Amino acid sequence: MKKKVYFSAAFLTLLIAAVPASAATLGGKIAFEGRPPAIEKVKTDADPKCKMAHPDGLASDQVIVNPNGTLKNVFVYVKSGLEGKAFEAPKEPVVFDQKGCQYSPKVFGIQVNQPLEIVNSDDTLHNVHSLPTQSQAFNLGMPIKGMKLKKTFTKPEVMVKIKCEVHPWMSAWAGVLDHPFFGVSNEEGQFEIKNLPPGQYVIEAWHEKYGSQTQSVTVTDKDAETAFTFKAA
Amino acid sequence: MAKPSPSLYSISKTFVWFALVSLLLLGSLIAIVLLDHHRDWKNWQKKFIALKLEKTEKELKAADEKLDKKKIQDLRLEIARTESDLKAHQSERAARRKAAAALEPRLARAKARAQDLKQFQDSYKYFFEEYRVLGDRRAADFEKKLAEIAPRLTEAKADLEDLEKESEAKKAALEAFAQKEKDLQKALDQILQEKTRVEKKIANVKPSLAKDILNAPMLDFLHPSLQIQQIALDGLEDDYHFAKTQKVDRCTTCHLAIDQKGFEDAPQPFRTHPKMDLYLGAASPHPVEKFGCTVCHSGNGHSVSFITASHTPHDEAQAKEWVKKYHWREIEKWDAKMLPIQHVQAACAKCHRSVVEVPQADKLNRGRRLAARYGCFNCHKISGFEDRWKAGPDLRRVGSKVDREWVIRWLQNPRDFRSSTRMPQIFHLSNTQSPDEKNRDDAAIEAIAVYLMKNSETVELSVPPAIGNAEKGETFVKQLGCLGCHSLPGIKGGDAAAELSGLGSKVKPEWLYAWLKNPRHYSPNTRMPNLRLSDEEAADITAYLLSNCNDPFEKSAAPKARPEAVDQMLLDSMQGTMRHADAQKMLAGMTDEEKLEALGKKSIAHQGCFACHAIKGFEDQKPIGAELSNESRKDIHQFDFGFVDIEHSRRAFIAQKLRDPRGYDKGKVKAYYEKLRMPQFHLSDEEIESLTTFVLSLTDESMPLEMQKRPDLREAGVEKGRLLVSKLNCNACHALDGKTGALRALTEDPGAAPPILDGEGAKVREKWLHEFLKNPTPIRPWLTYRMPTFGLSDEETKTLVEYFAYLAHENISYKGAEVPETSPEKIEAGKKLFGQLQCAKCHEVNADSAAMGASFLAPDLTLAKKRLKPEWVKKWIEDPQTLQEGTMMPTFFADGQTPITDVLGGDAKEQIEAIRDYLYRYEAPDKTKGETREAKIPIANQAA
Amino acid sequence: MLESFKNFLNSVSSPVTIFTSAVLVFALFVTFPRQATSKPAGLAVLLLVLVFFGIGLTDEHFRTIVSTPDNVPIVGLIFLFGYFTWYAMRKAVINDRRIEKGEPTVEQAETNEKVLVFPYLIFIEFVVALAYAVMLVLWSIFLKAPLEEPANPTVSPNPSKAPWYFLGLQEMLVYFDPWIAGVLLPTFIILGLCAIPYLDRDPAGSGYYSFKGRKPVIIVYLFGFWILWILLILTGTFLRGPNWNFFGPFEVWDVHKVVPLVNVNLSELIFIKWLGVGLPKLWFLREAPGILTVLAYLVIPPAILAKTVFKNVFKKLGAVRYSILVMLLLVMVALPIKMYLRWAFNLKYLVAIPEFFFNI
Amino acid sequence: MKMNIGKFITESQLYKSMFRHGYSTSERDRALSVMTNVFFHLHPVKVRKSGARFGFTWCAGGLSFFVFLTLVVSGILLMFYYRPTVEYAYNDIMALREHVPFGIMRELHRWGAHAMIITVWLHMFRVFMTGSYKPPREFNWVIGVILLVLTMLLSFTGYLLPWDQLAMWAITVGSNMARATPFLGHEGPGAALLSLGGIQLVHAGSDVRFALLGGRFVGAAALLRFYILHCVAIPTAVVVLMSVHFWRIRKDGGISGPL
Repeated sequence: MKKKVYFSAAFLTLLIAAVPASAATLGGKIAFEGRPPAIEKVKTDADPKCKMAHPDGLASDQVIVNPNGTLKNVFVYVKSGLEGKAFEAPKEPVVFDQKGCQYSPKVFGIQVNQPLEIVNSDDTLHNVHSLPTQSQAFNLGMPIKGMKLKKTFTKPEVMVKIKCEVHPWMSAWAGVLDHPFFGVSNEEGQFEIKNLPPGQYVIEAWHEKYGSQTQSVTVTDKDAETAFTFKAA
Repeated sequence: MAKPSPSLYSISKTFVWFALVSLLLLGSLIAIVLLDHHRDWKNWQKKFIALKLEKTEKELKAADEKLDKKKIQDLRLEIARTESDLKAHQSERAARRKAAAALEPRLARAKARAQDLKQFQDSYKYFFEEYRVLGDRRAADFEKKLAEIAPRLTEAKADLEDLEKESEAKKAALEAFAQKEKDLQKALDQILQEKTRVEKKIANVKPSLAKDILNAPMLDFLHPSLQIQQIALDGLEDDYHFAKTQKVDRCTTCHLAIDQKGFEDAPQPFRTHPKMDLYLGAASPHPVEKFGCTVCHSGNGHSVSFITASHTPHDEAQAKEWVKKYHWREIEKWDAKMLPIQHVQAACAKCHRSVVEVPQADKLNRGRRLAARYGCFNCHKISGFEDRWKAGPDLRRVGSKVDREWVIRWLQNPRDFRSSTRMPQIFHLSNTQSPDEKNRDDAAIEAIAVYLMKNSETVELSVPPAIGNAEKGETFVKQLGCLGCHSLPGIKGGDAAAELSGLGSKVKPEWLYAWLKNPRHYSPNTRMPNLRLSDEEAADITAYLLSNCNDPFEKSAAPKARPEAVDQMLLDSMQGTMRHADAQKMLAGMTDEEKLEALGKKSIAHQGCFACHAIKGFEDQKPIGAELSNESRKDIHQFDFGFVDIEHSRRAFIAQKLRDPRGYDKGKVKAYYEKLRMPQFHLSDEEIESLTTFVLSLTDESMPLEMQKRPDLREAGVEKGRLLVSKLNCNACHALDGKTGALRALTEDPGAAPPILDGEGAKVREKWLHEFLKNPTPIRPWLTYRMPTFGLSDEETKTLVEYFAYLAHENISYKGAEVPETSPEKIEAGKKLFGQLQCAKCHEVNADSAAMGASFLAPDLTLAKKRLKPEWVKKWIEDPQTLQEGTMMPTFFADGQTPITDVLGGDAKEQIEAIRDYLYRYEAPDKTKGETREAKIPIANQAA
Repeated sequence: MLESFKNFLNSVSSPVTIFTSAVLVFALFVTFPRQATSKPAGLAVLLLVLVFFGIGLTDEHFRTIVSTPDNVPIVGLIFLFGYFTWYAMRKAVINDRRIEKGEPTVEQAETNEKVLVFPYLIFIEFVVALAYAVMLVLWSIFLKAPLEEPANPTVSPNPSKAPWYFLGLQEMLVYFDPWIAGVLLPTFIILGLCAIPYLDRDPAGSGYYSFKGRKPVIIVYLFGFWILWILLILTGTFLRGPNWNFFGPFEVWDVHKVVPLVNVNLSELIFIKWLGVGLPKLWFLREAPGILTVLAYLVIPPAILAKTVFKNVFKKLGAVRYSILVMLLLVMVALPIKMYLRWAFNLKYLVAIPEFFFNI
Repeated sequence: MKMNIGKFITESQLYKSMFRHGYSTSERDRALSVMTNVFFHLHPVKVRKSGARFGFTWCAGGLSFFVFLTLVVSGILLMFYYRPTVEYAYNDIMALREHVPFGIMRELHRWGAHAMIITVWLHMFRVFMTGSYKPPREFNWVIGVILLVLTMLLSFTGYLLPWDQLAMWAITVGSNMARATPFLGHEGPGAALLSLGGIQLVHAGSDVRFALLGGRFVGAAALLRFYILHCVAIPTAVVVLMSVHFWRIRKDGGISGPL
């Protein structure tokens, strides 16, 4: 057992050695042009617990345009340029919560074989049904508040839909990748891809409603900025 | 001494001639040897060796790169050090070696002594036994000898053992010195193992002088490295017409890597066979040692040359390429030509008989489906396909449906009315283009219309109770499931049944209404099921469907039959059976209408309409098409290519026949009734290819029984069911047996789609299924699609029940609803779990849940006890995904763990059983009566 | 130009034209042996045949038939026998001239000289044998022996042909029933060949080439060999296609070719066409004219000939041998007679008694 | 030195026992060459000058014999590979075509057979044209005719052996004629007359064609019969008749010539 640890540590060292010491952060902004769509309210009547959590109705989280005119929940990742390199899956899980009858995060990235910790923080029956085409699908019923389950994806796939069969409005998207170079735009419309080794890359930005866009970028050992713009339909 | 004989010619000149012809002969003999030695396949093998070498060298490089160089270096140093150590102890080693050697003679002597004594003992034993039986007195002597020798032998053996032990000890002492070196060497070998293996492989493959010599002319009988490869197939035979010989395939002589992985990208002939898990692989259902090559690909397996192997190019371009590369030419005098790759699936049917669909043979299956769709089986007898249904509608009551004018317009060219129709064009084709023939066609068309109308029964039709609402009708059509089989203009649906276009220009509202209400009322054998429409629904749909008209068609001319054409045709047809004058007399006595009816009968018989349509008066007629049961082996000379300039091969003939069925009449002088009759189906190229594959699969070639895929009882039941399923078109709605339901694909919300039926046999009770199929009742009330009533016979229902059961590897039992035995505690626990897991959230259908959308509703659990099998319910609760991939039912017991630890000790298995047991006693609360769930569970009285 | 030439050849060729023109050529050859065996004439004929083959080989169909492996020997045979006939005749003509002049023939001039077999004969034999072996080996190298599909009793190739050396007999089947063409005629050929030394008893011309002194004998032999044997083989091989229909040398063998079969029997000709009455019911009445004709053919000409043209022959051979000779000759001539009757009157059988398989 | 070795060899007992005489141009040696050689001894020591000329004989007879020998040798080699059964015959021939070393023997044999027919015809043609059938050679001519027929039968029987369509149907066509043999063939004139108590004696199962084929059609029995006829019966007859033929040439005065 100890030996194994030793070896994998050595392997990791090797890996790190293989990646040039100089690595940059690729940051950027997701701009949104045009009129943001009207915010839809979803009916939560069927589940009293959900209705209780959102007495005024729940806003659809499909499109969220930030106050500063940027788009939230855009998944940005390195699409190509990393071929032939292998990256160890991190041990620490991505936490995927169900709170207030909504998934959180709505959009997230995860590495292949990285654990996904699914949490139910509501006192109602929730359900996490993943719909990947490459990996094994799972469909979990989570009736108890606070219960946690762990799952992984075994093959890269952008994007995997996750939905709830009990609450039709609930859906989330996971970008499954075999490398750690991805980010999701936040409330400021900012995203960040860290520790990107210098090289030529194709970067793709994906949004649930507005589709995807790609860009070629060259990364040196200095931090770089890039930007995507999505237009209202 | 006689006078010298005269000379005839100069001898020395003859020497020149002699020398010349001798040299020529020598030259030609050398030519023979060289030509004999030069074989195409050797060149291919050499090329393959080069390829393999290149590949293996890459492998070597990879193996070399993987090696831990440092470690090897260390080990080598260590070995050298040990060796020098050993040297230091030379004298001691020598002493020990000497000691060990000194023992050897003693050991040999002891061994010899023991062996000798044993010999004597055996001999004494024999004589003693022999003499004792014979009663010879010498028996006593030998008994004595035996007794004497026994202790001596024991002693000798003991001596030997002692000596052996001593010797082993000495040797071990000697070897102890070298042990360390040996261990090190072993370790080194271990590291180098992979590299050594690859190096050995290279040495095997690599050309060498020795190999060149062994491959040289006249020496290559010894042990040549280039050799013909062959697969002798024990079970398979070549049919030499009334004589059979074992099949031998030498294809692998050139296709050297056909069953080796790793040559997927190699150029031909070295490429690996695709789909190795299906073909050739040892674990595949068709291992190469058992099936070889030509049983599927056909061609000449004995051959080792490109041309005589009868390679067949798949298109013109490849043919040209081959001519260039290999001087390819078609061998005329060889019938079993290789199947061109696009039709290779035709061979599957040789063994996979009596199955509706051959697994993975998509093109062949598609060909078969198309053959059923276009009614090929109706006109052509094909053994194995006799039980197919008529492709066209019943015309015995057609007078109630359409009028004479419509039939005339329709027969002109059915595609003018509906471009997607399956009805082929019968008249006005390429071989009836002269004015006279056109007149005859028109006459035949009207005559058929007259015949059909005159010979039609009338059906009682009822008028819709109210004028329907077309808009509502459209919704119904979309929601009830009509689209599973029918398409409509602008609305994509299934294509198993007619596209519902132009009905306004075709049928009367009363007929359509009656038809929708009960199709069997009009046509007892129709495949159209009864959707149990209410009067209002039927009226609405009627209104909707009739709103679509085909104006150009309605306005188009309906040519009248010319009397002279009618007369001429009747005369022609009567000529075969009566004299001309009699025929004329008979004709003179007929009215025009009678003439038309008579001609109609003749025309229907001639064109064979009755094969696809039920027509009064033709109940026992034999269909007109040629039998195709052995079409793939029909003698090529029996195909009449006429003046059509195409390749003279079966596949070309069949494809051309399908493309232009009357085309082979081109340029021929034929009387009207002698002409080719196969109608024009207007097939696409892709359809033609599939159908050609299908026709090429028709053979009466008998394969050995053990090679054939012979269905057992269950598989036969499944096949029977598959045929019925394809007839009823269950797959139009349901996903089942590897097919996705067409309607499911059209439905956005999977919850609103017709259910998946995979595993249905394991899921539902046979008794329930039987009743349900006979008389469907809604299970999922939120679904708008309606399971129709097919009006199945008991036999058909049984076929389907067995089909589902066998498909799910279930046994058949028509027992009713058995309730699993259990204890009240367990039911109580189940009830608790039922609440905690919030099952009712989906499974209890009420207004609130319905509001969330259909996909979040689940079947009514009160039906479960009658419907479901208890074992299945357990498995289902445990892990729904494995039973039905993609189901919306989540698992609550992920990885076999329960989220609820305080019930039944947190044992998932027990909990699941408890829920199941509870379900079998569950009845939903009737909220209208103010019932609560708790009140509805009569635990006490049921558990007892 | 070439096409129209080929079409012309196709249109004029028919069994009758080919047979008749061959007979004419043959007549010319034996009437004017001196001219025919001159070198220019020989070269001209050779050139003509070569040109024909040269043109023919440009035609795909002709090429296919000629280059069918088993047909190649027949092509060789045309040249070989053509040459040797010419050569033998040439030698005969030279000898004839010498005899006319009163000189001994070439062979006679050397008749008393004897040479040693070793080396003179042996060497010739060896050189020729070696050359022959070379020829065989080259032939084997350049021409693959044919191998068609495995034998299949249920599918007969169209046309089905006998080996080429029997195709003369198969061609005769067009004109005679098998019992004559396949049994009677071959038997007569063999017997006739065996009988030659006993019928041709003239000691002149033994051991040397000559023509003049043996004219009738040689003409009969050459006629039988060239016209009734080789020509029929050539027709059967190259000009008979599917259903044994006749095809021109450059005509594609179409399986579907249909030619009218309107042959009639002599009895039908006489009773229906000429007399205008129905066929008699009894076979011997019906066939009486035919039987009488055949009998007359076999009896009357020998008698007349014995008195006229063959007077000397009759005297020399005696009655028995004379009858045999005439019988053989009559049977031989019966073939061309029947051929011409067929071509001229569409005559099928002179005697037709299908009840006994007895048709002539 | 070199000469000595030559001499040493030619004067050794071993050499002399085999060759007996020298190889010189002397009359005696040349005569001995023929007389002491069993093969050459077919010939007399001396022949008529005119008869020795190629232009006279065309060597057609000699070549017929030579090609016969070639056929015997190649035929024996082929017999090692060929099995006369319907299961194997075709495969064996295909093996000769595809992979058997020196499968060209089959070509040699087939073309040799065709060549033999042509040479034999040529031989007969030459003999006729030189009037060589005339006394005293009448009977040898008759033997020659028989040999010619046998040659064609040899070729005909061999034609079936590849057991392909060409073979089977050529033999079918050829043997069908036997059906019409008068009296002996079931479709021959007169066959109907041969009956005993109203029972047909000559029918498809008893006529001469049946005897030839061993069946009603060309099948396994025919293949075997033709094989044996081809490889044993007819060659034996040919060899016997050939011996007579050659012997009579000598006895009738050698190669013919003017009297």
